[in-house]
Amino acid sequence: MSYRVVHYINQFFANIGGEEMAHVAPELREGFVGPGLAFNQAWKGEAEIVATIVCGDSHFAEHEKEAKAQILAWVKEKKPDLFIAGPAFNAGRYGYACANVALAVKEELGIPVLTGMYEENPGADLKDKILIVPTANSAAGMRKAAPVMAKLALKLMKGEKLGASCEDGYMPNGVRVNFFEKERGSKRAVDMLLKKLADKPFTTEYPMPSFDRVAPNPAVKDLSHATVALCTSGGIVPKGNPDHIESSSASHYGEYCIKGVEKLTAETYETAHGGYDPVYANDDPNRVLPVDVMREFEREGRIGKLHDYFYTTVGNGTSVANAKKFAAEYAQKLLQAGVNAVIMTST
Amino acid sequence: MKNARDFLIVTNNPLLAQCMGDCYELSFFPDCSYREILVKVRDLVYAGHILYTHPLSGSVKPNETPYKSIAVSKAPHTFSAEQAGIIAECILAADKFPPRTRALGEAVKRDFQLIDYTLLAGALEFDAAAGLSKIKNHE
Amino acid sequence: MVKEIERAGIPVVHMCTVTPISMTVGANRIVPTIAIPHPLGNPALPAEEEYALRRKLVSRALEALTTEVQDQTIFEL
Amino acid sequence: MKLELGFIEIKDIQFSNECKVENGTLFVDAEAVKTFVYEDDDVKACVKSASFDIARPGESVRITPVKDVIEPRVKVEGPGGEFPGVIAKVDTVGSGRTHVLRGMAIVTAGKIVGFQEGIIDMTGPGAEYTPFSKLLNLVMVCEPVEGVHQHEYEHAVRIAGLRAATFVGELGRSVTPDEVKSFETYGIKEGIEKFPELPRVAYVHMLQSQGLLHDTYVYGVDAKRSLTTILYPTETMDGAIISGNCVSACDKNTTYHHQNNPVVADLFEQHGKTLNYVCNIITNENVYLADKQRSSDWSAKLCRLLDLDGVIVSQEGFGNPDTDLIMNTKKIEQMGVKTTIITDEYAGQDGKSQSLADADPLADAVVTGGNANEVIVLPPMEKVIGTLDYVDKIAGGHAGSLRPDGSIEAELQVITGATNEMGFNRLSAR
Repeated sequence: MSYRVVHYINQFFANIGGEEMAHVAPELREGFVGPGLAFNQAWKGEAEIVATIVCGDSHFAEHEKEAKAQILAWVKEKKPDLFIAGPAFNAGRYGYACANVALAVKEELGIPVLTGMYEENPGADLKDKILIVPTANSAAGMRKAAPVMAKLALKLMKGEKLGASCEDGYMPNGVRVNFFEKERGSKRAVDMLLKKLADKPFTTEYPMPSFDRVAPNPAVKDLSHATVALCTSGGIVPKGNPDHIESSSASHYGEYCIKGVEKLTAETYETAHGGYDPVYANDDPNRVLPVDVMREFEREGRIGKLHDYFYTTVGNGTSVANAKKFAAEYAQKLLQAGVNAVIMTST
Repeated sequence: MKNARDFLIVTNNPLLAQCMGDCYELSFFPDCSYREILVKVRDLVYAGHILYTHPLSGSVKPNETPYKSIAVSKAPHTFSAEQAGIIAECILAADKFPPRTRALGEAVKRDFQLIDYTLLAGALEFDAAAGLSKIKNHE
Repeated sequence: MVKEIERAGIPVVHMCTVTPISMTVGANRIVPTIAIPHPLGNPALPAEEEYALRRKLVSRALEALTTEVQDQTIFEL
Repeated sequence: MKLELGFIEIKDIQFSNECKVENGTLFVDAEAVKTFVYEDDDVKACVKSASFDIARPGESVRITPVKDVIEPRVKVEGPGGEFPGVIAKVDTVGSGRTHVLRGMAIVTAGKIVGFQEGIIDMTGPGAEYTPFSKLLNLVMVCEPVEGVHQHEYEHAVRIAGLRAATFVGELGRSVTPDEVKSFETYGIKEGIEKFPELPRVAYVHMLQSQGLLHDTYVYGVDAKRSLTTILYPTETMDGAIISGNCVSACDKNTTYHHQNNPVVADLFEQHGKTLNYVCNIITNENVYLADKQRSSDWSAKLCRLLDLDGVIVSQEGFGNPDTDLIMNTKKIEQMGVKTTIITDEYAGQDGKSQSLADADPLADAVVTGGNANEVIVLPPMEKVIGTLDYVDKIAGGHAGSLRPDGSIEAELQVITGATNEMGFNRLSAR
């Protein structure tokens, strides 16, 4: 008995037509269609596409909810061992559809899923949630992509343990998996250094996390007794920028008292930010730092109090390290001042 | 130079408390867990105390040893975001190790206490052996 | 920056136009806003309507602050 | 400085009533080794017993808890002797000729503290992860004299292992090596004149130096008491650095790792071809934060002073050494010197956690020795050298990790050398 697979493709790969036919609604066909042949051939009878779902890219984008529901119903009915989508190469909406349909199948039906696309395809944003095989940026890459996807698909259907991303050919998904390299580590290090010295491309084995995560704090229980502070990376400062916060490469942050200030006006405040058109913020600084609305909420008792100080930085020029440092510093001030919650606005 | 007068040792290690207690100022929390000591130190760093020793001293894993001792400054100075980052990363690193509920024998506990104590003593240039002989004489 | 505030133990909501950036910087409560040069306003609207829009956005931010979240959450208007 | 290594291939070890190396077989009289080991006063005072056993590749044997692994060698020409400043006098090593008994090691095992670490399996899945399963191991299991302080005992066992290695190494003195290789680096000016076109590369070798059971010695000096300094690579190859580290079995550098430092070997492989191997910079991993700052400042300063183009940085141990690694890397990069670093990962059993306790975007070229938290099941072995008493307490072993059938479910952490941060192994992760 061979494994059962349902395949998802768009109107183009189903030979219905290009952009002009992208509006077609989802349709279920028996057996394989178009690129499905390549998978069937690679599986050599071990697995087989039992049905193909075709959907226009625009249709999916515009009617995502309905399309997804229809597709899920079909997949459920077919009881496949695997759901495979694409590959979508560099087609943005197709990639988006492949990734999102696959995610829905995985989460709602608990069926293993796999898709493939070019690394810069927006659909690849979901690579931490579903397995995505990187492909070339055009359909010419099918010949290379099909065997990789087919092999990985079989592994998933057989329930075998996943190898490292570079072994099994999927995009790194944030899960570190051990494997044995061909060369020992020191040799790899020497080779990598030589490439780096020669300004040739090299691939780090462990990309540094560009950011870490902090778990969310519990919600504010009683806003009507809470002190809420405003902070912004939109560079709002008192008119004339008294602390000379630079519009780029900011080396410090601003701390300004707004006690008794009902709203920010063009006469009293402006933006020091150099990274966006300042006209709108200068005309009405509340568009970046909503002091006016907060005062109203304060009067209404929706919040206990608007904190007497706001903190400001310019988003674009501040280095990540500095931004982190500034925020860590003023977070302490906020904490000591008994602030219960913060609204941070960014441009 | 290391200024011993400025050291405040935050610890849950009874052996360290015995050996170093009369030479340094201690915040001794015998009932705190490893992680709770890290959190206490984090709060001190937030309050501006200087972190003198690395919170993940030793390569004994956070879910192996129950003991942790860290030296900070007695008095708060200015808040350092860099140090806040170090202690925050340490708590994250410690949280990676699943907690193990197991009873440690007295001898093993004593060994963990000794390791923690000697690591900190070494960092503060305190004569670890002298500290030990002190309690030995006492016994 | 939001992360440092969160780290200090204060719940924070990030009001930001480009939500993927907000996700990347590690914000947990996110309210999408109008446009980069005027996140909390729309100069095309009459003043009163613009104010009402801002009120709605900030109100949503307050709701986000009073909502328990487990993971990064976007609070659409 | 030029060093010749003469490799004598050891193909078997046999207990015998005489001691010699003949046709690739080491014949050894355990009593004679023991007598030599016990000629040291500290060993006499602290080590109650030392017993010997042999573990061969492929045998159903588990060695645990492992303290150190040492390659037997003997200095046959030139200044100095084995383990200068510890066993031999403190003369500078790294030149002349040294004979190496290749393919074997002395392994010291036995309890040091109650949570002692380190497993070497000679066969099965665990054997794939430790380089020492491929060696013929002469294992010395030690027991402490009652009441001896752990730090005194650790010192005594360290010395006992080095003495045993010295004794066995001596047996290779007059044996004709199967292979002779020479290694040479040059003075600064000499090197530039010789290889004017080649990038100048050094090795920043981080040494574990946190304290009891976490120490490394250079010419007998405790590394935590030393400022960052420079060695000829051949000094490292010639026994100048020894391990006093018993913690974090998977990523501690044993004395064998230092003697056979893979970064040194692979840089020599390219020396004069694609790069000019200038020197080793040794720096420590202290607990005191100001020490970390000073040591990493000095690493960066020396890189600049030596006009280097690139360095490889290797690490040892878990946790706060990540901070040293990142400080070194960041500061060296900021000096305009390119870096590649070798580390390992603690990404959690599910591989989803952040791997290092510190990070910086300047560390953009990383080689990893794998995720030490990955869980492995080690099947039972027919014979255990040492004791399983401590297995459920060693790093990564979780409660109940020793199963009734003698198999062990644990993290890779428990295996000696599994995720070595000098890049000794092929194990990696993505």
